[in-house]
Amino acid sequence: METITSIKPLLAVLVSLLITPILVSSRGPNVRETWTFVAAGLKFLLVVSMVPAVLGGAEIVYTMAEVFPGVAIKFRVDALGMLFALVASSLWIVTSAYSIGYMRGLNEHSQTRYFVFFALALSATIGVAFSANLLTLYLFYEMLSFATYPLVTHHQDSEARSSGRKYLLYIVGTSIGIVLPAMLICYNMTGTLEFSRQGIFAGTEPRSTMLVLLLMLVLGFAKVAIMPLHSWLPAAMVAPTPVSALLHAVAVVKVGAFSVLRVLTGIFGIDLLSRLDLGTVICYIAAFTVIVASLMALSQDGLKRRLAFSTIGQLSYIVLGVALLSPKGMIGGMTHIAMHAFGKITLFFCAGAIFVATGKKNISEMVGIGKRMPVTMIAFFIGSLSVIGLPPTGGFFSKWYLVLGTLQADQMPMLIVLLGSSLLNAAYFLPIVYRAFFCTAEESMFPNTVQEAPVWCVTPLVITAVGSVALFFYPTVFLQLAELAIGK
Amino acid sequence: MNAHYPALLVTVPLLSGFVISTAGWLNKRFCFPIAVAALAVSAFSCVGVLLQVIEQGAVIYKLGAWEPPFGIVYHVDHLNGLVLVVVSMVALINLIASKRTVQEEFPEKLGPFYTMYVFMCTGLLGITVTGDAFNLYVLLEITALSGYGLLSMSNNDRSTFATLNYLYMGTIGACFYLLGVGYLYIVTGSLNMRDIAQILPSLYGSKAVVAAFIICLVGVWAKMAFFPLHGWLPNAYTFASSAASGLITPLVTKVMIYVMIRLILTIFTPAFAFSVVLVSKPIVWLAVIAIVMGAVLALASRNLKKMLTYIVVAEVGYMVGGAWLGNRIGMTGAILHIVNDALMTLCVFLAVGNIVYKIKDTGFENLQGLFRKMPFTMGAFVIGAMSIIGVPPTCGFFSKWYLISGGLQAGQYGFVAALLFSSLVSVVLFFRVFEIGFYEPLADHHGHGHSAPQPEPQPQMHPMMDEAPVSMLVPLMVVAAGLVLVGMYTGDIVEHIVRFAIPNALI
Amino acid sequence: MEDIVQTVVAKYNYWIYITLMMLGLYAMIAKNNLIKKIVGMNIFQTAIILFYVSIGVKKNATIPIMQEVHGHAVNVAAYHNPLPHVLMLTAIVVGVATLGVALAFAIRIYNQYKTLEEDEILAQIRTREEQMGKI
Amino acid sequence: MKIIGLFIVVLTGGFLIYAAADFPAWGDPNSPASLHVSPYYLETTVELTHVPNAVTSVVADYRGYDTMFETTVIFTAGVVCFFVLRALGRKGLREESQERLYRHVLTGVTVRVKAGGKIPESSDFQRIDVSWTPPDLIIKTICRLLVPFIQLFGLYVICFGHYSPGGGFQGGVILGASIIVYAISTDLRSAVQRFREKTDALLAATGVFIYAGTGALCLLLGFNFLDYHALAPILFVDRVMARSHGIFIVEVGVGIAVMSTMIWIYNVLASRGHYDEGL
Amino acid sequence: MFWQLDLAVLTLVVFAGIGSLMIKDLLGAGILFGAYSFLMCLMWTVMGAVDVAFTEACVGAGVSTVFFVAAVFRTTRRTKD
Repeated sequence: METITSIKPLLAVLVSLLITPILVSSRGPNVRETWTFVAAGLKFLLVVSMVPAVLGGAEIVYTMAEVFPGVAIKFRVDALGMLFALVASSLWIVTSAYSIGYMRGLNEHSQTRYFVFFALALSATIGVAFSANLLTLYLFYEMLSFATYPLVTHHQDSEARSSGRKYLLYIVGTSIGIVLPAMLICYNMTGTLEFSRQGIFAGTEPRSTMLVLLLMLVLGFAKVAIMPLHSWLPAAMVAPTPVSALLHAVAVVKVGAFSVLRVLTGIFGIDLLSRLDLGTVICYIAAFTVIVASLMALSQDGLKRRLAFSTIGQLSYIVLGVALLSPKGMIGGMTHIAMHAFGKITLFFCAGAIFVATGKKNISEMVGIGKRMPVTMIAFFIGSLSVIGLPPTGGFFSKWYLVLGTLQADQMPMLIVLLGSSLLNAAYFLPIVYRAFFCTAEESMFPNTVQEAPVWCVTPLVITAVGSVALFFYPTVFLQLAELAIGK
Repeated sequence: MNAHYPALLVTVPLLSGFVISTAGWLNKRFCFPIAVAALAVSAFSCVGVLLQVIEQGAVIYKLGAWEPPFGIVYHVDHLNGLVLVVVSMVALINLIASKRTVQEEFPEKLGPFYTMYVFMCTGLLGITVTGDAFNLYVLLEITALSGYGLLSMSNNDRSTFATLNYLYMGTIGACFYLLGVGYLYIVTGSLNMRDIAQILPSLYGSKAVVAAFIICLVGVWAKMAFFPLHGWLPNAYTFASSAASGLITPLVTKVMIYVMIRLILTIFTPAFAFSVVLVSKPIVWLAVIAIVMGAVLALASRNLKKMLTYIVVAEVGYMVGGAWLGNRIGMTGAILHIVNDALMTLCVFLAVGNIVYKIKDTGFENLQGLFRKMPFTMGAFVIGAMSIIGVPPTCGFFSKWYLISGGLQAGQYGFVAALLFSSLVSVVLFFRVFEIGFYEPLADHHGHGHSAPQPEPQPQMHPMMDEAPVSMLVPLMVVAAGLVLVGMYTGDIVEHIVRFAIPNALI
Repeated sequence: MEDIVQTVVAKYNYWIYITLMMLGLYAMIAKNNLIKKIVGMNIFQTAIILFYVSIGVKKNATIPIMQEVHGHAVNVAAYHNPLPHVLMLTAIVVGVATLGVALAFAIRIYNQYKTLEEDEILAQIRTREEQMGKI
Repeated sequence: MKIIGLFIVVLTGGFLIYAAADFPAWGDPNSPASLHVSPYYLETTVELTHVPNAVTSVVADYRGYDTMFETTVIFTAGVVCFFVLRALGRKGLREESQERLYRHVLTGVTVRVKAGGKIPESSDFQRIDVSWTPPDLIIKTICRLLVPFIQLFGLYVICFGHYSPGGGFQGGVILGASIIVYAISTDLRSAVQRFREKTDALLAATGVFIYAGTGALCLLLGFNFLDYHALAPILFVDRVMARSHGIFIVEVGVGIAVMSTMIWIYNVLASRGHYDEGL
Repeated sequence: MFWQLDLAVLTLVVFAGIGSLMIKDLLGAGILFGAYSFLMCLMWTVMGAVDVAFTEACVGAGVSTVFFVAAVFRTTRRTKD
């Protein structure tokens, strides 16, 4: 496999980092948001410009500095990273647009801070996607944690503060308390942290050690919200909806999932995991999370909280898929990063739009809202289809591959889990849509006049909804990337 | 001239001191420029000598051209070359940053202040560069005396009493060191470090040598505020003026750590320190206690500056523990942490200096809304905090990495746990401050902080900013950037400097 | 018995220096009055000086001022060891310097608190802190 | 506190005694301390530095660098005392709150003027200390007579340090003591009139500067710092005498510095930093 | 030098030191400290350290005592221990 040395990855990371001073010093909201768009566009272009090379099977590498013998702060763009980067950078553009509508619509305070830290969070996300070894990944992982803290606690009330504390406790606590020592142990055992397909371990280590390390590294990246380390995510829903949308449906949580993927595929390596039969352990943890999260989602009335719990479940799909260690399953898990992102972000956008237009947060208050906001609710419908995994949405593909994966790895229990949880997904999404549209006039809580959210809010969610439909017909890019990532 | 770097880097500040004190009587305006010039020259020669060391190995300078061990020699190797550069740079930066505050606090006594300032630097640099055990003591006293002077005067009237306690403790420490040197002298008959090191191995059995080692250590610990002897530090540093604490907090403890490492590595060889005297395990445990205690006491304090001083106590624990792990990695971590900790302490204390300059008081209740008020200062403060917490790519992370892996290698899991614990605690500590700074309404900063009523979040774009003057901001920014840069170049520093600072005997 | 006496006598200075040093140390730790502490500090320092000077002594030797004219070899054993004396000149100077500074602090503290007793000063500080808290 | 102190002291003392067991016997001419380095000084002091008093030569030449810093320590102490205690500017005057006494010389009537009150300008009122005692003729005269001789002795000690005990430091202290005696016997004001604070401070700085400057001069002449050989061409003497003279120059510097610093510290301490009323 | 004399002086020194710490009057403490220093310098002369003794005579017995007296004069003689 040829490797190209290029500074592009670094630029892709830095572009949103470098505009922060401009954002701080920019006069007036319009200038500021123009710059945000410029950065987002540039970032997206930079990422896209690397796609052909990656599809061509090449890797783009850039080393900044060697900090420890054998470990450098280093970027490597491979298929998996590219997949994730594509999703994040493309959705950032949409979200920026949506943020404008949302923040202005609600006339939020200190919007500059909001946009600045949003940009920071994005560069951290791309950094994670492109990092070539565990240290670099950890670096950007931490950066992301600290950059999102001000966003989570944006509202500055006591609730925001308490959930902010919870957020830090879980995310930073685990990363310093669990990941760092695990990383150190790995380094002292092997002398490297570089991701590589066959893993960094000699394979002679005792199974117990490996198991402990694996658990430390999988649970330590608490952003993936595997139970029992999940409860920061619902708490973080106090953040403004765009934050929840991009960060807690795409960037942050997916960074967690991505890190776990890296650990499984890059640090331990599929061969070692299957030889020591460690995948199953992760499978069962993930499966447990999937079921429990879906059940808990059923009982939530707050729309965003329900979405949050659904996210927790969906994330574990990704982990589960990869932990199946069967090619199809891994493809499913990886593509699910993209598919779920589009679906879930749509849903969050809708939730935000509803909040902007009507100020309603709870599902029980949304009876008949479909008549009031048809576009939004149709988008919501599509989004939920995608999350459930039904055609004609991208979600179908990932689910399909996951199912195939379970068969390939003949893990019947996992198959049952998948199907069961899909039913649960349907059970907690479709009623909302149903009651939004089909309810008698007296049940309806809204006047029968169409009154959508501001256009800045609606367009993005239409775009993402269309996107997740489009992914059903043109999933090729992501599929190819995933196949490359597992080395076929 | 570059043959004379070792002499210049000490004597130029020394000479400038007399000129400054004269200028203080004739024309106060000249004090500051002279000090800056002197320290700049000194810093320049520090860098020069470090480069020489990197090129051609240790540099030896015979003062008065007397052959060692009869005369006093300066012996610059990789270890103190590195420390020299750090010390001179930190001193220079803080000098420039603190111009304003000094002029406001001591308008009448600029001359004496800057005289003591440069003498302080002279002493620290001298301690670092000298190769003679007794010469080190004299310089220790110069540092101590000028330090007392600097610390004792500030707007806070508790400073003098705190400093007097420091004086007692410091004198005990220095005297113990002197006594230890005496013990060494009585058994070896020499005062030159390397000469002693050559004579000692035949005497490792002698009780006197062991006693000398222990006594010297205790003395140095008293000076660096290591756990049982740390009582003087927090008050003395908290109540001092920003200019003084900005110079002394980063440097004095670190230079003392350097002296301890020098004792271990050069005067008494590692073989003696780690094998003959079996104290390394207890000392590491002391370090663990120091770290935990520092962290806990920091949690308890409701004043930003005081909190930071307790963190300093904990950091001392890091370095002592790392040095006493008895393996190469731990020692590397300790030496690296001397550099990093000096820088990050400077960073946070400069930030605190700016805050004090604007808000006269660092009690938590007065920090409300600081991020709106002075975003750049707080930005730099955040970077410093990240470094103390140990978040990459700031330099604090990398030395912590070495320390922890040293602990793992030595099997000192208590030490590892303590390091992780203190990192977590510092997350709590700093985010408590950030929360107050971020999320609370601006209190009126005149008089003591009342709990102001919650105003509505103001939607305007640019809230009122009241940032410290540029002359204080720029150095702060430089240091903050330096934290990241040093972190990035950790690899090179270890590869080209620290590696050679540790004798190969230590594996 | 005899040899014990011998050792005691042979190192009498060393025992005395330890006694004095401990005296000073105890005063610095346990005394409550600042000036008493300072006295203790100086006793502590002079004890160490005594120790050094004792190092330099040689039996039936004279003060280190040369009498021979040049040329002849110097009979080293005839003169006390000058090096400890030199070191101790420095130490004495340091001692008096520290003393001056310490006394200056003491006076300044007295100006602030009108007392030199440590406990009284601490009590005053505590009361001030409480008033601060109240306001 | 006492218990802790006792405990620590006993612990340390025991440790030291335990360690002292391995010392060479007191006064043993063959102890390592007397055999390793010091013989070199005794042997070479005359031929290399032309100074019979080994202590002086070692202080000012072999280990002259230490002594330079030793002098700096004293100077620093002076600066610190001044910095800490001296009342200057508004802050200082606020601290100053004691009243002043004026005595009518002829009648002996004493006028008490509160701080900031108007001062009697007529010449037969003279300022006196709060703790004023009637002038004692004997003490006054004796001290008047003594002071010059003390100073003479001080100068002798400085200059004759090469051949006899003493040197710059002791001489300096004696010189300083002479002024202090004068200040005690009369009062601080008249002493300060004869020896101004500014002169004092400047002299102190100059004294140490002479020492360090000599070293720097050697460096500028292309030799090592404090290598008095360098001075040979300037002083028109051979290298050995150059060392001897170098030592002398340095000793003078030390003398000046120590003298003025001692006076400085005394004045500041005795007048609580106000420079008006002493002991 | 007879070691008996040496011992005698040493013992005196110890007593002077203890006295200066015990006496309940700071001025007295200062004076006694002067005496202590003077005995010390006597002892050093006995040991042949003339320069050190000389210095101690000037500094310890002389200037230090004056400093003590000045300080005590400017503060207070009262002490509880």
